Amino acid sequence: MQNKVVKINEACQTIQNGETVAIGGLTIHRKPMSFIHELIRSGKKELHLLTLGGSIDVDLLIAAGSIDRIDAAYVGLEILGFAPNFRKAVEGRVIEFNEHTEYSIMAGLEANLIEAEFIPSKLLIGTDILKSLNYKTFRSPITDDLLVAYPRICPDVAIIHVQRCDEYGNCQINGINAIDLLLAKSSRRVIVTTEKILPTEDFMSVPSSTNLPSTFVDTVVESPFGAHPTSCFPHYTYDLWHLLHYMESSKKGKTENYIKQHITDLDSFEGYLNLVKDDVKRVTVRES
Amino acid sequence: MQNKVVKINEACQTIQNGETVAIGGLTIHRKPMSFIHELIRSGKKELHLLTLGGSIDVDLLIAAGSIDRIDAAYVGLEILGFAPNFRKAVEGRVIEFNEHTEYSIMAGLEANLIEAEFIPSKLLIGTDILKSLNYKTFRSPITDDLLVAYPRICPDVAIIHVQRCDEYGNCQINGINAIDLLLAKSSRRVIVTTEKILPTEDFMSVPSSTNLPSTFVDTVVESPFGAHPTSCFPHYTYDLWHLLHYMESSKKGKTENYIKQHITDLDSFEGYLNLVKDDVKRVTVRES
Amino acid sequence: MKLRKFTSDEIMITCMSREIRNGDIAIQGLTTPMAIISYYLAKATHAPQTTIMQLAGNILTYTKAPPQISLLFNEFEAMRRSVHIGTQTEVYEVIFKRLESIVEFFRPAQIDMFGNTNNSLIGSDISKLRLPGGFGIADVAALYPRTFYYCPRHEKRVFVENVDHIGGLGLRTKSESHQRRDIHIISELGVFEIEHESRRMRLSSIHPGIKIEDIKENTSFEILTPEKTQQTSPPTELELQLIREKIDPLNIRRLEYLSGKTRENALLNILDKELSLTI
Amino acid sequence: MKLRKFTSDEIMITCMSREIRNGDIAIQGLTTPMAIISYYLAKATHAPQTTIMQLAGNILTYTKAPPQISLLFNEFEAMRRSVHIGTQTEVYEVIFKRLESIVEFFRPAQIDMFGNTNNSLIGSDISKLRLPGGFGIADVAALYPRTFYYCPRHEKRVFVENVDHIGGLGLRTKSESHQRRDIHIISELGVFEIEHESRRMRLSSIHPGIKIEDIKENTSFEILTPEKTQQTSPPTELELQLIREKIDPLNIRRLEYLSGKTRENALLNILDKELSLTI
Repeated sequence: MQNKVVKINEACQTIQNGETVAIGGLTIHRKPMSFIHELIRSGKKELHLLTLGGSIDVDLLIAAGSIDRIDAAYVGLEILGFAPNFRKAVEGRVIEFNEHTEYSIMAGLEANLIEAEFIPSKLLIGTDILKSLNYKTFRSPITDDLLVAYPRICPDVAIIHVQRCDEYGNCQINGINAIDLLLAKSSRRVIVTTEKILPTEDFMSVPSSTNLPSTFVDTVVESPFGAHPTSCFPHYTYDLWHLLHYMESSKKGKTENYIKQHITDLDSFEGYLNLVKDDVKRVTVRES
Repeated sequence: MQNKVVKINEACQTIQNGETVAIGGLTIHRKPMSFIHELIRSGKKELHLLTLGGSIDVDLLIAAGSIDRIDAAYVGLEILGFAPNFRKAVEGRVIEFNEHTEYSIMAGLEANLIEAEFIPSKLLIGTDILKSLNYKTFRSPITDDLLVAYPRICPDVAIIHVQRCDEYGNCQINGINAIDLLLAKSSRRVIVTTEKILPTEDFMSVPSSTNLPSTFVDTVVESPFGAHPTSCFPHYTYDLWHLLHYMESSKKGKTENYIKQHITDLDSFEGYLNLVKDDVKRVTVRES
Repeated sequence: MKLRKFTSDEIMITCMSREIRNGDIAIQGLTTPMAIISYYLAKATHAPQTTIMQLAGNILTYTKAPPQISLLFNEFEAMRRSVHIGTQTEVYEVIFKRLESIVEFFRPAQIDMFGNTNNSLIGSDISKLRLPGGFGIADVAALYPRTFYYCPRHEKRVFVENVDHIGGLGLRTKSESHQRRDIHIISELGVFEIEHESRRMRLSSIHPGIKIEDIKENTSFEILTPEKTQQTSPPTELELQLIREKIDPLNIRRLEYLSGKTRENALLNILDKELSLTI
Repeated sequence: MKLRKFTSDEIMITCMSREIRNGDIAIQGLTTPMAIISYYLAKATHAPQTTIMQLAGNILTYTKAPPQISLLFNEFEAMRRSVHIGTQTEVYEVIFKRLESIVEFFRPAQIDMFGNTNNSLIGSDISKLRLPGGFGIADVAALYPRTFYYCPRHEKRVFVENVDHIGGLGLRTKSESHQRRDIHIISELGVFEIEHESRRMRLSSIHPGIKIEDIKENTSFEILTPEKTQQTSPPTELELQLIREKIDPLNIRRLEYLSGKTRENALLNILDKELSLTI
């Protein structure tokens, strides 16, 4: 096992414009926000984004002009409503949006895991979602039934925020897992941002809690509160106030201001945390 | 969640002659031996057995005449050598043996998990193992490459021995996992034998240790030392002495005696444990 | 119209709850407070053996007394009662294996007379309104032997003749595999199902205080009605008490009915209450 | 033949160890003590960043000092150092993702001049000897850019002209995908590889004290030999010390050479020693 710890800007430099970037977490849970900020700060362009359920992560990257294409099964802010920039950009055809379902994303990713060339299934036949995805259909060599060939999805890099890991990238993801293990296993490279880096010895008392092992991880970045304003159980819950504020200003067309003030005018995510320190404090759970 | 606890003979009665029975564990690790004894004691016939790696479990069922067919990637006693009755029965064509690899078993089982009609892959093309399995090949609708269609494998029932579970079948499998989660997910019914049944509350402090949730389990049977003479970490290690003794007597053609003495002449697995109590004591690890 | 002792969300939740059979596996998707309330209600009344999978199904929870739902600490509350932490792939593995036992309530943006649903795009080809997306609805709607939709707002723009984009499959085609499926719709006005023969939406029961005309006025197509309209049994005292006092005293369920500024204010109100109580 | 200061198993383990590159992921299969010793040896010498996956790869372990291997408590020892408990499917997921970094030593029952291997059946069609099976060898042998076999017994019945049943694929076919693979064989007599052009087994280095004739006499086919035969570098003092004193003081590795009653006695001897020490 190798020490894989680097600084966030070093990790971000490994990402090339045009690459397919998979984002972990789900909607407003455990999104790698510090890394999203860094992608914007470093001016990445033409990224293809893949995420099961996106929210402010996707919305910010769209507003910053970092994305060409999104593959997702959902982009919205859950109980809070629509993702304003996502909606505008898709309706205005500024970006390409491939609407997936959970299945079409998972099947494409899982194909890598079992060295399948594709996943042959009957799911989604007859839906307009499948029509839009434009996947091939064919006859089963076994039953002659009509099947969809769900092609492999193989992101260049996955970005996943975790609660804790060691310097080798043995990670303990807690709370809602979404498809983060699947993303890590099927992406060519994996960058993990983590609330805390702990000694490996700490992982050996409960090895069953290490759900993402170092064998799938390439890069580790320490980033406390790195998911704010999304949640990171058990450390802090999602900051619905901050998210509402973001949506309000975005609806008024002021996302540019938000990005300038919270990201590009600052040197680092620490600067952001300092700027919104009252927000962070409000959603932080005392010792958990 | 429902209470799923029954006695071992009740659980065994749910199995019909001729059904495909998947056996958990791996070689000499965590085999559901008390249930194997019960299958023999109750005189089951014409079972089709599926296991990733078998040892005394498979060998005993063959000697008792319970099996028609075996699908496995390995049958042997690891460092101890050949499985004597397995070898004799396969060489003498008394039973049908489909030699699999790890992949051909896992691909067939995983197809169920992602609602794939089969798994299309290039693996094993060119090997005699694939030839013997007689799986169909076809041309990929995407690349036109030659692919194998690994068909779904869907056992009627899986028997898995675990360290602990609650009355609903939330299980914590410890040590080597093999493909037990996969078996549970892909089999129509799942019978779990367990060292201990614990209150559900005990599982809530470390929910990440519950690796086989109740949603996949149908039946729970309490069976302390139920894996002897195979291992059950951290309670007892494999009883290599007992296994050597079994192999020696089997090589001399005396498996019948072993079965009579250890299984069919006794009322229950408790009787067996009493009979071999010194063996059990030798491999039991004090407080772990 | 006589005074109702219960609100629309309460009778809807009661109807949803009653669809759950003892021993079912209930899956909570994204942002569906009424669904999770109905699961807790069922578990506290007629279906104590219900298994509940929360937070997009990832977290398998265990509970004896019905817990109180939260807006701010949704994940924290689920984790407090978790017996197992799964993954999204595992949720699908449970679904594929246990199709007969799964209960899942989806909220469609549009539903049509055949039971097709849409959470993707609204409008004509030229100017489409982009919705967040259906997440997993389209995957499983056609697989479940029993598919459930709930519509807190029974409006013409929700109950449309033909959905603009097909996500969840209704019974539009004649294929036998679809025929065997039951599709149930619970709205603020009544309970409906897709009739197998005609493959059209039919009224099963109308909520107390609602008239057939209310349904007609708020539906873009003709809903089949039986000769004698059955009335939905109202919530019992116990059901109301459980919803109001035990499961959702903060009235989070009302958010499913509100929009715009009203909704935002209600939301902030709940958040402030929760914050003062919990952290 | 001059006196050797090391045994056959020790030079084999040393050769195996040296194939491991710093940062590789080493996978332990079933019943392969020499393989796990070589992984520990590599980690304690030139390749400290080696990742080790034990017990059919299920258990990811962490260790600084090289641990002592066990016969009776194999799983217990692995679990004591485990950082993560995987599953067999996950082992394959690691393999498929990290093909370039994987090291895994397989022990074939037969290997032929093209590098095909067999752990299934020995003999003619009429009377075949049934072996336990290859487990995963056939799955991955053709995938790895570097495939490794070790043969403690270099005998004619192991090194056969054509295997009786093809499990692990050698370079028999001309397909390009196979050509790019390196196949290495380490036996008690020397180190061999399958030459890419001829697709035939070739001697890479001969162990000290072994003559070309020893190899010829114990191989059923002609092994290609270079003009000038290279000698295998013997184990260093440090390597020998680590193997003998730290990693395998119970001499479990010798079991890979023994058979019949001798083997059973050696086995019981080790078991008794372990039992007296550990439980």
